[in-house]
Amino acid sequence: MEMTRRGFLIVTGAVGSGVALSTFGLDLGPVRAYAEELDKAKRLKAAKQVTTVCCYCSVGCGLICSVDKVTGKIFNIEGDPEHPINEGSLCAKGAGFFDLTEANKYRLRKVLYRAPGGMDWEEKSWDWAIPRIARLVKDARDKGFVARNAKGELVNRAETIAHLGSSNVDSEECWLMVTKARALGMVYIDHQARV
Amino acid sequence: MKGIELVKLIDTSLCTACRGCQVACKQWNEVPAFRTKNNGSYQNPPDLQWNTWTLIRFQEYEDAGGKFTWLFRKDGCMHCTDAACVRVCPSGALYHTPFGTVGLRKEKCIGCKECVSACPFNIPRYDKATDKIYKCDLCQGRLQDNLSPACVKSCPTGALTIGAREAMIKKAHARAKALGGDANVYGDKFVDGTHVIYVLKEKPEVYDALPVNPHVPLSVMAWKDLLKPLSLVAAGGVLAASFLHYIIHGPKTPDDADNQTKEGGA
Amino acid sequence: MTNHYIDLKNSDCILIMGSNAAEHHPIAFKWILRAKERGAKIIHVDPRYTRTSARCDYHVPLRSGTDIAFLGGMIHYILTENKFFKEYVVNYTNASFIVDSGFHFKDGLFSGYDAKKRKYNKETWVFEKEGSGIPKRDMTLSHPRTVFQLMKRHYSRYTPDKVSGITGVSKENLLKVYAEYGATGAPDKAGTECYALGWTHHTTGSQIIRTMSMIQLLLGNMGIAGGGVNALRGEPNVQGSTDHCILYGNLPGYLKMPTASLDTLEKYLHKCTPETKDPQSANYYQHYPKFFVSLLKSFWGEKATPENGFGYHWLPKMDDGVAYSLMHLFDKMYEGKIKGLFAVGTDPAVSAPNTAKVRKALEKLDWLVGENIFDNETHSFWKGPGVDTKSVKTEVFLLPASASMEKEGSQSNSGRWVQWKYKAAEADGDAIPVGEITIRIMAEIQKLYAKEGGPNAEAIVNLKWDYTDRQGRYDALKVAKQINGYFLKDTVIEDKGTKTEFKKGQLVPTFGMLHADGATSSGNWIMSGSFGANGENKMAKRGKEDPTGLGLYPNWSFCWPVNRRIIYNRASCDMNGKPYNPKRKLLEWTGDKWVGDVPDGPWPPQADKAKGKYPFIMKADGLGALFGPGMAEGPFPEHYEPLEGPLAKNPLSGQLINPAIELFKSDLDKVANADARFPYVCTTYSCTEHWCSGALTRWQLWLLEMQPELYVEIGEKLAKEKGIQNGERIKVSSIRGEVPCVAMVTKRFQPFTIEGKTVHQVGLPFNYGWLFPKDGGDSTNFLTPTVGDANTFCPEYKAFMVNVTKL
Amino acid sequence: MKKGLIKATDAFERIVHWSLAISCLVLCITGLGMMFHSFNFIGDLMGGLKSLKYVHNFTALFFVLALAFSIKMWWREAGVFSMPEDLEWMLCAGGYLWHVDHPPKVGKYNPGQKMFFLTVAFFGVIMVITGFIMWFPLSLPVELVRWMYPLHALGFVVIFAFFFVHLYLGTIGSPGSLPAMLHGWVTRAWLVKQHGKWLEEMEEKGTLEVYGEEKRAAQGH
Repeated sequence: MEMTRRGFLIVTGAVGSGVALSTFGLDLGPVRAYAEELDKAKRLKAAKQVTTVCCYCSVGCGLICSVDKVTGKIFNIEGDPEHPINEGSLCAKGAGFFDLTEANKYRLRKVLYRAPGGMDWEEKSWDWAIPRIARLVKDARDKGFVARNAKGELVNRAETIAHLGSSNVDSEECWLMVTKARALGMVYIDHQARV
Repeated sequence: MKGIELVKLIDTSLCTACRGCQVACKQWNEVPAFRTKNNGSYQNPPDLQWNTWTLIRFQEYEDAGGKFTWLFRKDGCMHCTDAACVRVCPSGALYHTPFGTVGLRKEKCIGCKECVSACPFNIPRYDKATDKIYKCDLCQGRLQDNLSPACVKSCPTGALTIGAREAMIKKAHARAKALGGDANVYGDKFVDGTHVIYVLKEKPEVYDALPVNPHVPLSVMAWKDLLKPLSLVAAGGVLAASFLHYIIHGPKTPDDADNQTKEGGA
Repeated sequence: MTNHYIDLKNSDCILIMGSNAAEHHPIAFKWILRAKERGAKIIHVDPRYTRTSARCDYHVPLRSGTDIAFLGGMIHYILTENKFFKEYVVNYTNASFIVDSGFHFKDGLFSGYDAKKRKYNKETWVFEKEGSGIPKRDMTLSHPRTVFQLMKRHYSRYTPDKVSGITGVSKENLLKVYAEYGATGAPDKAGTECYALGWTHHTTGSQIIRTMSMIQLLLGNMGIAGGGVNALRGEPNVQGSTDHCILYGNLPGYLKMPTASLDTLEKYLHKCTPETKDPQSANYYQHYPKFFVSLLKSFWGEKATPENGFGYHWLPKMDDGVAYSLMHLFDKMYEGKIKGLFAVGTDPAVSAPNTAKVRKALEKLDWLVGENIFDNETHSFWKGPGVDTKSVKTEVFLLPASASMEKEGSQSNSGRWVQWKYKAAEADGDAIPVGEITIRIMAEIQKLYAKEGGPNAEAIVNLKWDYTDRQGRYDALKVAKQINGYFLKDTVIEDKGTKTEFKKGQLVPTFGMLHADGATSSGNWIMSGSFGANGENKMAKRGKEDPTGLGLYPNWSFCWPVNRRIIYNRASCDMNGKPYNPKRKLLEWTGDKWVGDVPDGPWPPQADKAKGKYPFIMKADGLGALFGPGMAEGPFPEHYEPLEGPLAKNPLSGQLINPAIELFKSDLDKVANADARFPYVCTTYSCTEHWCSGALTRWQLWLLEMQPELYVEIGEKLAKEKGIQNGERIKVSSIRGEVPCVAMVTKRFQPFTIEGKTVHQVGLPFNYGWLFPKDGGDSTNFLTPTVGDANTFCPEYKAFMVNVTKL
Repeated sequence: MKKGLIKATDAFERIVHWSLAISCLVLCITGLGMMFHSFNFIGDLMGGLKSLKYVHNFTALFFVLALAFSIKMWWREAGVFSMPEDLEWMLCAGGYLWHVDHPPKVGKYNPGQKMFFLTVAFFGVIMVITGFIMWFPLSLPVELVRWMYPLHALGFVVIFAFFFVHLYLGTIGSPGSLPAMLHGWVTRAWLVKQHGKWLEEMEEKGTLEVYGEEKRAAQGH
């Protein structure tokens, strides 16, 4: 869903004073000419606004990503003033949310592979990596598969492979991961709920 | 002045030093970070810098009675009504906006650094690479588009609020009264009132880097109020005097050659 | 959280203990401050004065790891000073139940302890029953074997003097907190507690939380607006990932992972489905088979049939009595038994305890598949400090993932609000959502097994795995609907005489409509109802109505269970369904229905002996459990010292440490209790500016600028003793390892007086790792021991012993 | 050049003078551009106020050189008053303000010029010091830096005012003066009127150079 609200007005500050900022009026005055600083606010209004939820602590604050309609890129992220919990506000991490987008130069962009004994990463393609991983998973699983335990009870466990994470992916992804792990017979399954 | 005069109120009794404002400011204004060191304090960067327009100051304070508190103060431009920086700015880069705040037209700044020394709150910071000064402009661009400043927008606890000046000053005093003790309002009484005011929990002198009695420096007054007009008066006066001299007294022409010879030979 | 974030504003007294809310949940703290503005008292109990303490009414320092002593003292105070809410305690808790005569507690141990196994036989931890099978009760609470009297006796040992000696909290402070919090026992007062990792990261973590739950039951603070016991959880979707149970011992929806002895579906369901003879107990878990069979149907679809036990045998089974947690996982990996690891959005090379052991263990892997948005110390372990890269034979994949705003999906917050978020932009480069990576890998594995076969190949080949859209991309909505569940055949549901017809393929609108015969599927029963039968995505709701005025926002997102915003809410009303506190009316029985929040079941209140039900519907007995036999170390929480502490003897009993914890025995699992070489109590924590291991935040320069490197907070007195200057680089060491860091000398750590002796405590954040920034310091978990809570295996990061030395 | 003109200045002297004059003028103009918003337009002529700042700052370097040479060169002649004639001259204001039949004869530089020189030298140095501190203020105490601005302005007020006096007297206020700094040759009449004593000295020492004549060395009356 994209939200287009006329100027997602922020009144956090004005509540106490009884003066809504919306009453500022658009008296632009002589300073209007100094466009440099104004550009971003204007771009914001022209942007596609997409709601999201913060990915740090579990308060679940709402954020709005402003997406340039031409480039399709996010150029600003700030708190969602409609959100009942954070009411537009954000802590330091949330306020820096934008730095998680592709604007961050450290983001991973390629499939990386490190061969046994290798000294560094090599770039690979998905089409190379996925079959390779599947093969390794199958070999490791089948080799150490425990169909029956010491008591002879049917346990169908893959004890040689394990899964960790994650509490910072979406619920649907969690469900897919846990379903995959259990179908493969994994029991060593855990994530950050404990740490 | 057109528009509504605004005041940003910083209620230190509500600040949790989460530093959302510090990052929101950088995010909106797209200023980079520096690689810092830990110097034994949470306060980082250690001071305002050209790329840090607002900074939470952390201060461990024990009063005379031994009661400990951790003080947090958001530092940044106070947006004075009688702003020394605007007075001294040669290029008009620093200016009073219709909101009563002190705006900064970066493209006009010539990097003369006059404001740096003039500011009674030690706010503007100079960047060598761009040869310009930087400071908070209270998100002028946002204000004009009916958005609250990035710091105010981000503040979780309501420690930062913005609104019409009179109402905010009233609110500040009511808050200080409600808090009791040493709580006080800082900012409404000097430099003709600032457009950022504090509700301080402790007396102003307790806080690091906060002037107790800030004022436009005497040097700025001497320079802008006295010498600036004086220079015109003096130059004009001299020109006028020269003109009068010429028409009244006439130029001091040499005597003609005969005279001179005569006199010289005398 | 039993309640939710906004609800904090409704409280009259907020005890923040085991949490640093202002620093780690700044927006939650907003609501705490709203309560404070309204006049609520905010109390912070924490070893260290933090940004939270700065905004509280008062800060009470206590020694790390002594929370049960502190809270046990509060129970003692509440019972002896008669501060408890008697009507509530008598009617809504098991205080009146009579415990088996074989039950006892002696010198730190409950009846049934097996020292060899470090486990209890719980057969005496039961209630006496009437002939009808209903537990015997003494409503006067005077029978010496009532839960109430046993509890009173148990906590009579927790006198202020004793507690003060253990915790280091002055008697004056203790009584101040007890009095303040105890005052919320009045019917119209609400007290709440906020905890976080400060409670879970102990060998006694679960019992600390249980102690608080007991206090809340005693004070009638459970199930009310502004009350409850609230975990401020630390990760964006830790609620969702826990609900979906990426946990060894559970299946999605907290269903129990089968063990080897339960060799048939019937046995399993019989074991897991609780029974009650009390007609007034709703015993909601009687529906367990519906949830479980629907889960199996969601896994294996058409292939799960009544004939094959819906694929029950395809599920792996745990060995009885064996745990497979993070710590066990690394223990086994260190032994060389685990060969392949998926590490998705996680950085155990920094975040798991006993880092030296974890990093050594990783070197023994054949392969490691990492999925993340940034590289981290786990993915790059093979080039870490001290690693002989060439000799590490591990094949490592690091798969680039989309960040949270680059994909559609839901996240659940601590208040159980499941919020839908939208995709704002495509991820850059080859990055794709983790869901898509998972789908592609599993699809490839399915192909391999279809072709080559293998052990238990049916489990894999038969798995329903069609969660992509027409372009072959991950389709979050499709998965979400699978989680919610479908009617698999045309079904008619009868409710109060009205019949509703559902067609095959329609979404199940609530878990009450799930079936145990394979007629429905649901990937996670608690999420059943996140969609309407018509396909409406309730998680995406953005309604701002607030009919109760309590900030429940019932039309904002979906909240499990069945959009109930405050659980156990029937306990906010008296036996006749009238709210105890008319000013904060959460729920009210109007004679024919409940009005307010979504009630814990539609039944009339308890006073209606025919149709009425007790409020705690998820409990077999329907009542709040002051006596909790489910816990590993005893039905009443007892103070034990941390695995590593400053004391050689527990001041309360002869049992020094938690008798039920598992002790790891590898060569790298060393312990130094009351050891002069490591004289200082240490704790670890996060900071506002970083998140968890720092694996995301250290790459963000705005955040890194504010907290650039590892530091240790040291009290002024200790620093002076050691000649340490503020800002100086020093070393913190435990018996397991050491970390260099910057000394932050502060007034915010004060020494404790423990059993008459001065004990210093220090603390470090756990947000740093060697990979980035290069000079920012490494994991503080080099210091921490591999040991965890007896029930949950949460590691003990919050209390262990160290030394600090100048470099 | 007319025969009979007397050489008042040499080329070096004139170069230094004009270097100082031009740099001072540029500094004043660019300074004005920064001092008054209404003069900001001066910056436009230079491609913006920032360029103007650079012109000001780098012209200052030129000014420093010129000032140093000036002081070195003129210190002896214009930096020291010679009594009593200078005092007498001052008492009658050199005949500039009211009619004086015979203003006292003074040397190469009259006391007015000496005062001008001393002022320029003194305030010039002040301008240099304050200016450099203003240019590189960041490591100095702010209280010190603050006072540099009014001092700089004060220097400007004085120099600027004197500049006009000098301009007037060097041109229409005292016809015949200008050539001294243009090509260096002045009339005897002007010299007699303005710097009689110097003329006498030169004649006595025989250093007088007259256009078209041989030096009349050591020739007395």
